[in-house]
Amino acid sequence: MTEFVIIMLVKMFVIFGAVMLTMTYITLAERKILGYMQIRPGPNRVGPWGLLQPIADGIKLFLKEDIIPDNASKAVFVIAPAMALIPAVMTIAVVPFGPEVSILGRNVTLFMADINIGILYIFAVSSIGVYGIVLAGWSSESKYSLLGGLRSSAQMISYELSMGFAIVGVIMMSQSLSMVKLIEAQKGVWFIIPQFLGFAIYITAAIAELNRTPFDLPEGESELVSGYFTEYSSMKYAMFMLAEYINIITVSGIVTTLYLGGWHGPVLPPLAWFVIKLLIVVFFMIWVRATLPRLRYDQLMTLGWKILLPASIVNILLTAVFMTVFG
Amino acid sequence: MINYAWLIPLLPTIAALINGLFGRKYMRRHYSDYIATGAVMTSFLISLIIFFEVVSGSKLNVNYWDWIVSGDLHISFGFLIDPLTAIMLLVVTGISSLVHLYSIGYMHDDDGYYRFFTYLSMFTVSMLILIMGNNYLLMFFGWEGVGLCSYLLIGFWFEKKSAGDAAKKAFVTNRVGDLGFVLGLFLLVSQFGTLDYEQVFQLAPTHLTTGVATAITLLLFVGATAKSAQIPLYTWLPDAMEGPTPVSALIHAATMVTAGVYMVARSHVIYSMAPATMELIAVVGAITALFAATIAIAQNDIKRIVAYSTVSQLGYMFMGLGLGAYTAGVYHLFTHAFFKACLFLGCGSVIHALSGEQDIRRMGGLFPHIKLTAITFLIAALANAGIFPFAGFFSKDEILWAAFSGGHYVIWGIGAAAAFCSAFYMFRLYFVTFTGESRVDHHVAHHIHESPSVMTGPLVLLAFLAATVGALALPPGNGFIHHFLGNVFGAHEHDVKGIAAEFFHKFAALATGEPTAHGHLLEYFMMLVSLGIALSGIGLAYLMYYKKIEALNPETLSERFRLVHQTLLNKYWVDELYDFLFVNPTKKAGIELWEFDGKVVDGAVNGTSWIVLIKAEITDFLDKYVVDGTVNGLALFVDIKSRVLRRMQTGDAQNYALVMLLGVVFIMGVYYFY
Amino acid sequence: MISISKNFKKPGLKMELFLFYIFGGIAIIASLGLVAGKNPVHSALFMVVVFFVVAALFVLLGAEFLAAAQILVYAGAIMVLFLFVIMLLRLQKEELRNTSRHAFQKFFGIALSLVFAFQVTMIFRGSFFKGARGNFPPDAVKGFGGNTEAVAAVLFTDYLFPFELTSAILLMAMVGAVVLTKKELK
Amino acid sequence: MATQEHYLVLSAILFAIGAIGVLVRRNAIVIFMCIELMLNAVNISLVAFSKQMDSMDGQVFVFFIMTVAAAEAAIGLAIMVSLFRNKETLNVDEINLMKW
Repeated sequence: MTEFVIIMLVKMFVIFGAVMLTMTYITLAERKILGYMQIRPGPNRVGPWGLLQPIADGIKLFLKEDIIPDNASKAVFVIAPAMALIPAVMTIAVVPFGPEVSILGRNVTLFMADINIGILYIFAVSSIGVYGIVLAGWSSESKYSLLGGLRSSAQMISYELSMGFAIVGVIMMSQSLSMVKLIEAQKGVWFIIPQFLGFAIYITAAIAELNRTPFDLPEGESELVSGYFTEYSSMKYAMFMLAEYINIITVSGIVTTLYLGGWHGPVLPPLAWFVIKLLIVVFFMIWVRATLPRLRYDQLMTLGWKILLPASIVNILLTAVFMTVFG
Repeated sequence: MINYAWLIPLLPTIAALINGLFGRKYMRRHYSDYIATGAVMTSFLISLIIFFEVVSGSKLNVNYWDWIVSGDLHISFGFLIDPLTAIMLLVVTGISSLVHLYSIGYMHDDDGYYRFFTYLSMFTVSMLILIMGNNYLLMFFGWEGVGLCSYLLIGFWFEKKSAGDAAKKAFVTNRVGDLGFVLGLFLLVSQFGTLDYEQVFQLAPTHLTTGVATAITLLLFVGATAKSAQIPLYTWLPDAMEGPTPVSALIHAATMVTAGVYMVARSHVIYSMAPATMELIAVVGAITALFAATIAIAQNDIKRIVAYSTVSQLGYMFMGLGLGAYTAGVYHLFTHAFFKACLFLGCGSVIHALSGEQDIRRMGGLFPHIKLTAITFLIAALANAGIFPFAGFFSKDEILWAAFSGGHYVIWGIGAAAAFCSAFYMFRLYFVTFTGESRVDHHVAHHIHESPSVMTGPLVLLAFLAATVGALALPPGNGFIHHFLGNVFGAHEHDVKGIAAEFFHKFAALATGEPTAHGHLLEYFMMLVSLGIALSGIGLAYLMYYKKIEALNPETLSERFRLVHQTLLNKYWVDELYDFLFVNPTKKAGIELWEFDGKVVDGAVNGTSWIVLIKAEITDFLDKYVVDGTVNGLALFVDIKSRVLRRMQTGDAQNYALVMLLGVVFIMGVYYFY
Repeated sequence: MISISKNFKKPGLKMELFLFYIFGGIAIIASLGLVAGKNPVHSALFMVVVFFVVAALFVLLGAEFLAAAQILVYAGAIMVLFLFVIMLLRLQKEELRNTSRHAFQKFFGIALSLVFAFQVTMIFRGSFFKGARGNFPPDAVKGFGGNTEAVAAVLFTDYLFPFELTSAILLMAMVGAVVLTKKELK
Repeated sequence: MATQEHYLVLSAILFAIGAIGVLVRRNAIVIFMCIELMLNAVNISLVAFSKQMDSMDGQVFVFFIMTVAAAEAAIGLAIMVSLFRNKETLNVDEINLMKW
């Protein structure tokens, strides 16, 4: 019992620490990659190649004045960033970074928990993420924030549907809701091949859920300033940023698990494979941000309801048909 | 392929749906014929393949779904394909394809083009269901379907009053027959609890008494007399010639009218158990054959002659069935379908050539103008007359032989007389129409033209078949057709053959003094006899209408035998008789009822109303002061009370919810303490 | 928390009771907050807390699937919808006009509800419900592969028709909502 | 160990609190939320019964209740939106049309 608790605590710290570190450097990576894609150097003043930039940013945000608007609904205003961050972190608990390995003579699983309804858990938790944004938007008592919050909640509700339906195909093929079983089911062929449509839908919807370009209307600078976190500053602002980048990692981890075969791969150890795949997905998202322009709001809704949702239903039907015919 | 039999009715159904739903608005004029004809022809090809499969021994009896389930009665939608159905399939889809094809030319300029093809396809579907169904209710379904479609098609030119009347006549007459058919079906259900052919026929020998079998068969036969135009319900068929000619060829020669024959043949198991009915069928058939043939002699409308000829030939078929010679009857149906369709289509071609003229007195000398039509017509006429080696000869002869060998000399005699008449009227028609000098109206005369090849093609094909399908019955009594249909009728026909054989032995022993002599000898002899009869009929017609021998001048003959001629010309006044017996009494009864209604009933009603009026005055008084007083008093009470109680209606939903909760608490309290 | 991997021991029985009191207490406090809160948004937030706690109780009762569904449906969808509408309509604190009817309503509402709760408690006390056991003792559920599979086994067999009906209900609700909120097109 | 009764009593309490809300509050949306609370209370007791009886039926019922609640929320909120458009308020005192 004690041993178990210790192992869990260690794992918790290791994974949390690793995720935080990765996240900070993803911010740097994003700025660098965007820079190179736009033919400019990106941050390069703090440390060699700007490597210390994220730390400098952190310090800056930490030391800034924390402003709470007068009219704001204070309690909610304070809770909101936390409510954005918590689900993001919670989801990591079920992301399987690697199979069971032996460390110091003990068998340790490289994930926090293999819940037998892992996918449902992810859904449940990620559906809460919207609260932080909605509440932030509402409690700021600012029209930009409110509009941003409204837009964001509408957008997230819309895209959650197609995201959920897209995964149904994977669930059907793996016959399980557990993340580990899901990865085991991909031993032969990664689901990205039979479930390509589902993959495309999932990653599109996931980017929309993350409010990233080209779906970053809730924080569309040219119209809504910063959207729902216009009024936020200092660490509260930082928490939104944290939430966003942790979410990127989480989503990448889930994509890796659901579609890219998780830790499967030749030669390299499983953990390495998982991290490589995860980073590739992260790179893909940054790449998308550098490439695609922002959608108009009606286009966003059209894409969500009239294209992705029907497509995901078609995906389910096709999967069912293929499984009946070939399975 | 036989497992895909459901395609056969499905394709025309689809065609009918497409044409019916979209034909008018959405399709270019001549798409409807491609669709309909294509569908039916495909069905024909499938039927042909299935026919050969059936020849090689396949059989299909399959239930697709439960159609009607009511208590213990289960009726499925299913198809049965055996040799009888297979041969009917060939006839129906084959003739239907040719008629579709022919109609492309014949109906070319008609406004209801798409409508016509819709009806034709619908008819084909109904007929296919009639013959393919594996139970009586499906047969009845098809039976009613063809009835409806024939009504629609006879009345196709409904703007013409005579066409509408003819359609109604056909419809009403058929309803009379349907009543019998339905009653027969009820009787079947009550006896067997099922309408499935296989079960019925399996149970029949053990479960039916002769009396019930007779009742069932008679009731079913009533249906057949109407559908197949037998005495006494034949009068609708000649009138039905108001419809377009292809319709006559399809419905009134080849398919629908043979439904009755098919029905009797299909039910032969039950019929064989009811000798009285069989006797009646044979007699009715024979009388119809002669009766219609004599009428045909005196008619002048080209289509009516052929129509009466049809009635007569149908009489032959029933004669055959009634004698137990099912194979012969069905075989005659088969051959008749070809030559009669050919005749009708030929008539259509003639009418087409003469821009709508139908009276043979205004024809004549048409041979040079429309050679192809004339030749095909001649071949079909020879077949109808029963001349060797054309198809009609074999089938008709087989029926006559069945009558003769069965010892039914009177029936044979009637049949032979009818055969003579057939030959005579056919060739009267031929000679008057195609030979001699032209009596054609001069407006029409200069644009007499042969029909387009889309019309003559079917004619040629049908004429060819009319000339050759007789070969199926060679050698007599032992040909392909006998073996083929023998699979179906086998056991039941044996009885008849047994009698025939017995009779023959006696006869042969008498005639030759040699008891072992073979039956065929006599049969060949009888063939010669009937051939002679037919030839003499042709000869008479030849002398009267081609050579125009003075002694046999039709005019003077009709003058001399005025009564006979008038009788025949007026079709024995049967229509008038029916008018007198049924139609007029009904009308008269209607008028009398109306008068009765006016005087007695209305008087009673008015008297009653007067009484009511007085009573009402009294009631009014009571009402005003006693009843109203009470009511108003009550209302006042309620009004006062409600002024108090309406305070409870706050309009506040929460208040209501509170009361609801109060109720819940109360009930739970009661529940808990007791 | 949710049937964690194999080397995790089943929480002790005491532990469950402890957790029950914690969650139950939070549920009662949050629902009181929901009823008493003056600001609809605060009420909504308390509602969310209640939903979470109820989900936790479901887990304690071994209904993991329902716990996930509870969060997914109630917290993730329904309450977001509520918040969305509250924000959309800019609802603020409700103005209270203390009329006599309100006082009446308030007094009897609270009193009756408390009586009701008391009654239910009294009825539930003791071994009141001892019917026949069903087909899903814990072992059988484990045999199915877990709670989700067990629910599915019942839902897609015995309750298939109602299950299909719910899709119709949802569709109707969707259409109805669109029709109700759509502005008249001119 | 938390027994059946614990859950049932909790359920009763939550239900009563929800009922109080329905009866006392004036804001239609809050009333609506209280109704959801009552549904949840019932759900708890259903799941508790389900466990007690070793049966899945209770959980299936809860599943259906959730579906219906979702439908109900969609319709109810739609009604409120259109109500608000017409009356500019969601105070039930001002929506008392159901009287004489």
